[in-house]
Amino acid sequence: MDFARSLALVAPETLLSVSGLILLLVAAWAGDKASRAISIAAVAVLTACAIIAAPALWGGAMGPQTEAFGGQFRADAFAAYGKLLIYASAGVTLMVAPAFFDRVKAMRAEFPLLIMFASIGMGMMVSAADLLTLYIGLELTSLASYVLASFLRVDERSAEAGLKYFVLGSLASGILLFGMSLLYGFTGSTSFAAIHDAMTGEMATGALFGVIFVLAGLAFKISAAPFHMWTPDVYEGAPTPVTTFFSTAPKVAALGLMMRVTLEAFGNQVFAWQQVVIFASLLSIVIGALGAIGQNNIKRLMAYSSINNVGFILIGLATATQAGASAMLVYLAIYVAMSVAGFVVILLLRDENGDAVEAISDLAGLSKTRPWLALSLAMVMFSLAGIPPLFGFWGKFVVFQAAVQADLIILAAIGIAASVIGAFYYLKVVKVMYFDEAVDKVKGTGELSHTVILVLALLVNSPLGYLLTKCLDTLAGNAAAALFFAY
Amino acid sequence: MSSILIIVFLPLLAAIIAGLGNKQLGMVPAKVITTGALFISCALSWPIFIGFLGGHAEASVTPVLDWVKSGNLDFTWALRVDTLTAVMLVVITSVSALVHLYSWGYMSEEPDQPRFFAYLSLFTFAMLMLVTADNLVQMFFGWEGVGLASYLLIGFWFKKPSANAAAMKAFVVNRVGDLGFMMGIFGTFLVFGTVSIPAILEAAPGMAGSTIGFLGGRFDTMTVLCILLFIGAMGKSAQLGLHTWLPDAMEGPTPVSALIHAATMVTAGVFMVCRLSPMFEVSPTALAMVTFVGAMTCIFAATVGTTQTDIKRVIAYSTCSQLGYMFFAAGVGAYGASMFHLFTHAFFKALLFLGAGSVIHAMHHEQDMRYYGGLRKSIPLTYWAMMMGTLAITGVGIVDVFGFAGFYSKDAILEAAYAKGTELGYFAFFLGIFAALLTSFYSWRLIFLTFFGKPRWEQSEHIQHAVHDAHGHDDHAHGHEEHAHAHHDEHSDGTAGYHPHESPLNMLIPLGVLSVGAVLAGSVFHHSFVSEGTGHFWKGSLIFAEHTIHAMHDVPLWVKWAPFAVMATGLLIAWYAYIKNTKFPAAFVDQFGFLYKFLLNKWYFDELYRAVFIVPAMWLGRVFWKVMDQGVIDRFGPNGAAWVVAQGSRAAAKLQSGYLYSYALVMLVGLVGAISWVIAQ
Amino acid sequence: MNGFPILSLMLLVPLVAAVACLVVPREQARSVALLATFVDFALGMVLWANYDIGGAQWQFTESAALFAGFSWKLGIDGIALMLIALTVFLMPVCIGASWLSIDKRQGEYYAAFLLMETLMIGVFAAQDLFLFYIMFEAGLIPMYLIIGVWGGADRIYASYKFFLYTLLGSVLMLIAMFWMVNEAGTTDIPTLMAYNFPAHAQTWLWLAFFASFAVKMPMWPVHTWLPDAHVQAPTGGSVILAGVLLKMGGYGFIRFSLPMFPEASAQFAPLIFGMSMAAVVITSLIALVQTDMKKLIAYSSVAHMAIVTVGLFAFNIQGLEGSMIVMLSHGLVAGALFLCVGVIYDRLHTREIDRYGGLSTNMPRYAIFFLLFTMASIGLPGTSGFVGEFLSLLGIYEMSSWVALVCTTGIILGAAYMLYLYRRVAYGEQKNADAAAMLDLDKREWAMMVPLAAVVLWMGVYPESFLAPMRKDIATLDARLAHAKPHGDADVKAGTGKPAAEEHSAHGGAH
Amino acid sequence: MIGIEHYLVVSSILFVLGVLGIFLNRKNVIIILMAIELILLSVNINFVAFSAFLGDLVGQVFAMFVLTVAAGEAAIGLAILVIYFRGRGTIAVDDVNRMKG
Amino acid sequence: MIQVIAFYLFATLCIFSGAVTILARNPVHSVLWLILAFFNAAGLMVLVGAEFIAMLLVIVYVGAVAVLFLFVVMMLDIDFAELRAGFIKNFPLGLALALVLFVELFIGLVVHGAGGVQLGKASGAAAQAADMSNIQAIGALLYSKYLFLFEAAGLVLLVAMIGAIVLTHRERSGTKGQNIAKQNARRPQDATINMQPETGKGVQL
Repeated sequence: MDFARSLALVAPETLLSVSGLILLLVAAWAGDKASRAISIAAVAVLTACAIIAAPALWGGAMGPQTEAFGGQFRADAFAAYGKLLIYASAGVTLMVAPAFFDRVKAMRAEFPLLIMFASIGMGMMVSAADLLTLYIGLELTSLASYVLASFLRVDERSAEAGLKYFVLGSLASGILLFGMSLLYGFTGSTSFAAIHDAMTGEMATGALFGVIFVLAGLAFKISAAPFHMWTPDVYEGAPTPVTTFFSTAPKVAALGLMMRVTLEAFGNQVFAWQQVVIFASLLSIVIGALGAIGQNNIKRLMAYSSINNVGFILIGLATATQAGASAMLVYLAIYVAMSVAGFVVILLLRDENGDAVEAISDLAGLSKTRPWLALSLAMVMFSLAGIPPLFGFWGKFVVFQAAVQADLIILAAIGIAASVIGAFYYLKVVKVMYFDEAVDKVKGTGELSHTVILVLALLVNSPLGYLLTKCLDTLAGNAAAALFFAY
Repeated sequence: MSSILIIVFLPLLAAIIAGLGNKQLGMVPAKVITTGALFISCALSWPIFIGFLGGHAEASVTPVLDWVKSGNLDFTWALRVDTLTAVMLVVITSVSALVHLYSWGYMSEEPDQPRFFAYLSLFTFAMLMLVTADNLVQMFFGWEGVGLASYLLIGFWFKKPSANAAAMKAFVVNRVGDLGFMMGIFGTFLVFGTVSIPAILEAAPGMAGSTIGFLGGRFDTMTVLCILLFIGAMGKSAQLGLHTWLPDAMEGPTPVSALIHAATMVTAGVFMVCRLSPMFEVSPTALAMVTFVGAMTCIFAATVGTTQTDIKRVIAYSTCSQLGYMFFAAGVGAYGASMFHLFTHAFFKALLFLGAGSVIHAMHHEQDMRYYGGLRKSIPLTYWAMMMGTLAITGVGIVDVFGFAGFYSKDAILEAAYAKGTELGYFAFFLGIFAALLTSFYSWRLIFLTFFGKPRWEQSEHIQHAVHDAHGHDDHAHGHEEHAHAHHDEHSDGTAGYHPHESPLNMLIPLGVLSVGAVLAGSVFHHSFVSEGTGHFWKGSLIFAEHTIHAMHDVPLWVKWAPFAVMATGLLIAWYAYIKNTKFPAAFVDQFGFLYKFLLNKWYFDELYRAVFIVPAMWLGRVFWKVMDQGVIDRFGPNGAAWVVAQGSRAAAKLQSGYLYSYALVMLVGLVGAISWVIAQ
Repeated sequence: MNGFPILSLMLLVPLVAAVACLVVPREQARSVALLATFVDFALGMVLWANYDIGGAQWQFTESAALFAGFSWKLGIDGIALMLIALTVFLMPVCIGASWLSIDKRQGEYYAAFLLMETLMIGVFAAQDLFLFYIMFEAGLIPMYLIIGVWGGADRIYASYKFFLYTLLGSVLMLIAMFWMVNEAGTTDIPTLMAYNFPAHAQTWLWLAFFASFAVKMPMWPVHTWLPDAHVQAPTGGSVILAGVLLKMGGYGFIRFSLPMFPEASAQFAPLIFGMSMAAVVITSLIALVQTDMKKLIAYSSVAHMAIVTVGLFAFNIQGLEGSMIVMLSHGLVAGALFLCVGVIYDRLHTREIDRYGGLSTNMPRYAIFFLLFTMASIGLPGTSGFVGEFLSLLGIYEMSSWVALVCTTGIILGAAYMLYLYRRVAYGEQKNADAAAMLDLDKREWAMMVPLAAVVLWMGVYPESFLAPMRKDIATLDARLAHAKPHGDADVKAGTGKPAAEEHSAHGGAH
Repeated sequence: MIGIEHYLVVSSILFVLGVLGIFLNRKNVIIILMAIELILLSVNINFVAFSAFLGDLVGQVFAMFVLTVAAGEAAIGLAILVIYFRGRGTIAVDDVNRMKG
Repeated sequence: MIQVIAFYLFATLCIFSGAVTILARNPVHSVLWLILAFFNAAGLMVLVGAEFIAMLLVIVYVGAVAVLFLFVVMMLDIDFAELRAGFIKNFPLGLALALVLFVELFIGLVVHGAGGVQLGKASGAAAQAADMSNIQAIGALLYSKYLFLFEAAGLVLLVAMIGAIVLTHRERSGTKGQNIAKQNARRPQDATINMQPETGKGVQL
């Protein structure tokens, strides 16, 4: 039965929804006291969902049997790849959040629920095969994100972050929607497959506009320049666990979505968007790097870093090849690991009152007072800068390799040269920690969960990460193949 | 022929032991080891030489070790012994051994003697490696090795800034010559495919008339190679242009001057030209250059020598001048004469230097001849030794009867130059004659100023120091009155109360031995070196043209007598100016102030080089550093990039104004930009 | 030794020791480091002893398909063997140089050094293009930290300059590598060395590699990071920087640029010559006016490296072998000179030349070693410096007498600035009381100086030991380059009426 | 009958007005929220018009979803606005720049 | 003809009220103008036969969203006197960009190409059947083909609800609540205490 198969394909989303609703009841019943328990349950659910989603990735699921609900939803290897990353990121967020919110006495039972619902939305995003699915998934994620950004409602910065995120996000949604309406009108369908087919040959200007509007809207979600402006403020203002979340899961989802849209729906009109993507990519790399240099707030720095990294990922998209897609996916996975490690370290940076230490200047001499923490952050920084032998290099490696294979040599050369500017600010953090005189501000100690996550993430970032390359290569290859299957 | 191994490496071994043992070893053992080693080498060298003298020894090569094999370039450490080498062997080992011995006395007050003796032995080793070289690279090794030893020995008194400067100057100026030598080796390898000297010499005649690309032009192959190699010889042998280091090298201890800067090292260039004579023979142009440079050096140094007041510098310029003789002898094809002069010169010039050293020793390290005078009686043995040397260098002798060493060799050179019959030959001949006049003048001037006349010691600071030091000690014993009396004495006889003493025996023995050499070396050996039929002596180790010898015999009589005549003239002038009418030099200077100054300042070569090379080099260095490296490369490179990035960063921060509407505006700009772009497409 | 992964072991030993250094108490870190470097040195000697000279081109090969996109592929030829030997030889010296002078964060310091060692050996042993790149780039991190944490007053500027300069230089190389791998379909360096890339592509591939190696070398005018880095780095850092890191540039040329892009190499040889000539003259003149000892030696390094580049692009065996020897020699000599500076820096804590003077009086043994290394730097025959310079310059003469002439002026200028340095430091009056009171070398310093001196002399007197392992590889390279070899300007044209045999020999000499 | 282009013009104008509204106004965030509603309205007009002219109901379904989401969005937006106002006592756009650079 | 007049009326009013919405100084006025814009838009939708959506627009927007806006505007109690309309620094740039955007949209969507706008071809699968009313057709589509998304839309609303509550709900710890059981259980002896203070010490309450 077709409906039953559809249901099976959306099993992770169903499971998340149902357990989300149940946990919502629990939360309503037990109140905020149960928030830790709910978080743990949510992590368990996410794990279960990951387990459900994983076979599709390992099996390289693709083609018609992965389509649910008449082609609106696609649970193929690509979606599974995205979902695994999303669930992992969400799980990490849930594991590090309670400690943070407890310290500021703002832990709410709704937090894990919002994360769960956002995960559903993100799952829909990476599985979207229809503009409608795309939109609902995106908005589900966005609405939850707006709330999460301002979750620390007593903190003015958090509220401001939420407000900015909301206003600009809504504008982006509007642009996206306008583009989708144009696409609908000028191609006659909302299905990616139909849009793809309708876009053969000479394309109507309206549809072209639709493509651009949609890309612009999505560029906002992945914080690619020039639609990146919200990122530094939101990253800085949002509570750190939420920033951790923002820099990982929604980024994966939005990029997955962008790949779906560009490579599936607009796959026939690569030329129409390729140059725009190239431009956004280079602009992101440069703006991200330049913006980061002047920063003294480490979260803001990470925001610019994420812009910078998105630029590199977009190089993979600009190739419009399967190899490029695969490279993007590999990069994404590594980026998630780097981000997680980075933000966990940031979470561990606390003064004697337990308040967060966010100023980079306060990290001076950290290598003397907290050598292992400093080493961890240094590893993350070098990894983000893409300096071998740290694993961050591999992300850039595959992306640039794909670009060269696709004959985008100039793009690759400019991009890689610009990465040197990026190295500058990562080095600055290392310099402050290692070269400057100690100020001895950082005092806090971390919970076991943080340590475990940090160690795991660092292991991935370390040269040992290269042992994962084969596995990543296979999986990303499966995912990318699924993306390119139908067309 | 394994004795050659001992001859060459024993000094090295001694140098290492004395040098590394240094103070632990103690002074006497170090001296004994080095001096002993040299005497052994010397003792082993003479039989070899005598063997060649007898005509029964054959050239041989003793391989020691592989050195470099690179593609078709292949050279080894090997010791070649032939006549030419044998001549050099005896010169080097004999003079070196005597200088070692002499240094026992001369350096006796020096606390750092092991180091000195180690350097001396090291030098000897390097020099021996040079003359036994079987390939150009080993020759270069020795070449540079003697340079190093020279550097170390000139700078032996390393606390003296002037000594350090002189040492460095010697090395660097020599390096200029080495540049030519190295380029010559490169070119030789390129042309012949080997650096083995016998192979090159064999192939050299075949290259006549061929051309080679060099610095963008095309030139005669052998001319290019020979001139390059000759530049090396010019450096080492202090020929005009690259001579400036030699007078300064007198900062070193006097035995060093005797050994290195008179008898051996500086003659390496002559040796090299003779060694490579088959190459030079192919290139008349190069030979002409050798002749010209030699003749010019000869006259230049002689003129400068007439005005110098430092006893060692006079002898140094004299050396320079004599080297000029040797070169133009080689240039006119009389390699045998050249070598012969080298041989005799080694004896008499070493003698002169060691004699000068003895004088200096006696005069408490005063080197200015103006403060000497009347030393004949104080140090008679030294006086006689110096006399022998002067007789030798000025070439006193009667044709076909007897002469001192220089007589035979210098006459041979001048005759050869004349006999060459070319314009350049005559040019060299006349310059040589004139230089001989000057040689005679300044040599006798030295003798007269030093040993004759009245003592003029009182003006010498060195002597005053010596006296005061002595009186400082005396004061305790005899009180003030004695002191005043001493001062009274000074004014009466010009001695300042100083009493020079004859040098110790270990200094006098070398003087004696060398005196014998200075007297007899010419008359005993000239048959072997420069007579008809001596081809079997040289055995092809250099080009020995019989026709040149014949031509030398056939020169007009006046040519044969001219040297003697000019010698006598020079003697007379010197006698007149420094014995008879001591006012004359001052009057002459007043009359010809410009000429005097020009000569006193050594033709202004040092000033010229300073202005042309040293000052611009320093200036350029500063400009390249401050202006180019820091002002241009760094400023527009890394620092410029950093500035641009910083500006960009500031702009990016400014863009991120924090206002919602500007964020929205930027988004709109992006959107409109993208749409405009696709519309434009 | 067949099958035993000795290269991997050589990489592993310092790596493990690096981790150990971070963990053990700080006082023991240096002992751990010293032990590890000695073990690696021993392994290196085993490697050399078992290297089959004239045998297979690539020996001790290992291959493990551990990664996607590239593989763990190690192997050495004679060229790599020599450079590895240099590395393992210098490492204990570096540790020794740091023994007392590093008094803060010892654990991290020695860990950084050991990490450097792993990476340096890795660079020379890598047979996979990307493995090479990873090792090549990774060296930036520990060196950045070494300069930045343990360096002098202006260390931060220097460390940044070092890092970003070299990073910018090498990223373009990565793009070129991608293209090559894409084109040739393999990341295997030996295969790529025999691959004939299209001539038009070679041009920009060569330029991309050149950007990296020229900075690393460093060649004029991209050398300005070096004086700063050297001056600020601690002694051990300077030694390893001059001793090994600079050699990576030369190694890159000889391993990649020349065999992989022969046509482009020939095409760009004039560029190399121009830059090298400029380097020899300009940096030598700059060295002449320096007042900081390390800066002087750093500038001299630039000049020496220029001799390497001209030798490499001489397209003949002498040039190539000469360049290799210059690299080895410079590694020893520059390292030793920095050590000499370090010895007195440790005592007086200044690098100002004027603060010293007359050291021969109170430090005679030191003066002897300093003199020896100065002379080796000048290229005095009998020392390692001569053999290399001689061969390189001889090689380049065949290509261009102009280049040979200009570069040979380096022997004059080199003598000038080095002797000027020596004169100001070791000779003259003891004008500074504190400098005059410095003690002569102690046992530890002896132990560092003597081996260096011994090898310098050994290489000068009997370079065959070092040339023999490389001979076959150089010959292979020479053969590979033969078809692209440009014409030299110093060709001999026979004169008239000469015997045929002579003519033949003349041509033999010219080619 | 009125052609599709008329509807497109209307929706375009509304869209541009909405966008203008976002950065025209610097005193009151609520107006910005309303501007966003205008944008969504223009989108809805587009969808409905296209739906009618294509003879395909998906556009209207889409418009319905847009309405739904817009309602949720308005709720969240206003909630954020409220807590922002609580914290800062102002909703002037000019004041929303604590974080910048 | 009447259609055309109606279209132009609705369109003009819609655009005009949209413009006034963003230009009005008083937010209350803005909301009211926004409501007018929605009404007119609904009218436009009715004109093309989408009466259900038009109705929804009025009910949902005017009934819920606009009222919510009004409510918040009132609740925030903003001093309207301060809210002078001011133009931002780079207003001209913004205006110019908006104009450019419009012109581009106009050219791209309307003018471009000869002979009217070329729309895509719908598959026809979701065409409105002739015998079905608009509302029926939409309902059928929504509950069959778009069921999954419909449910997901429900989640969106749920999240919006949770979010709004999480953000704005306050535990009023300062206020006193009534506990009837506690009041009933109160006994006199709990309410009064006999302190018997010493002289000069006073009572501590």
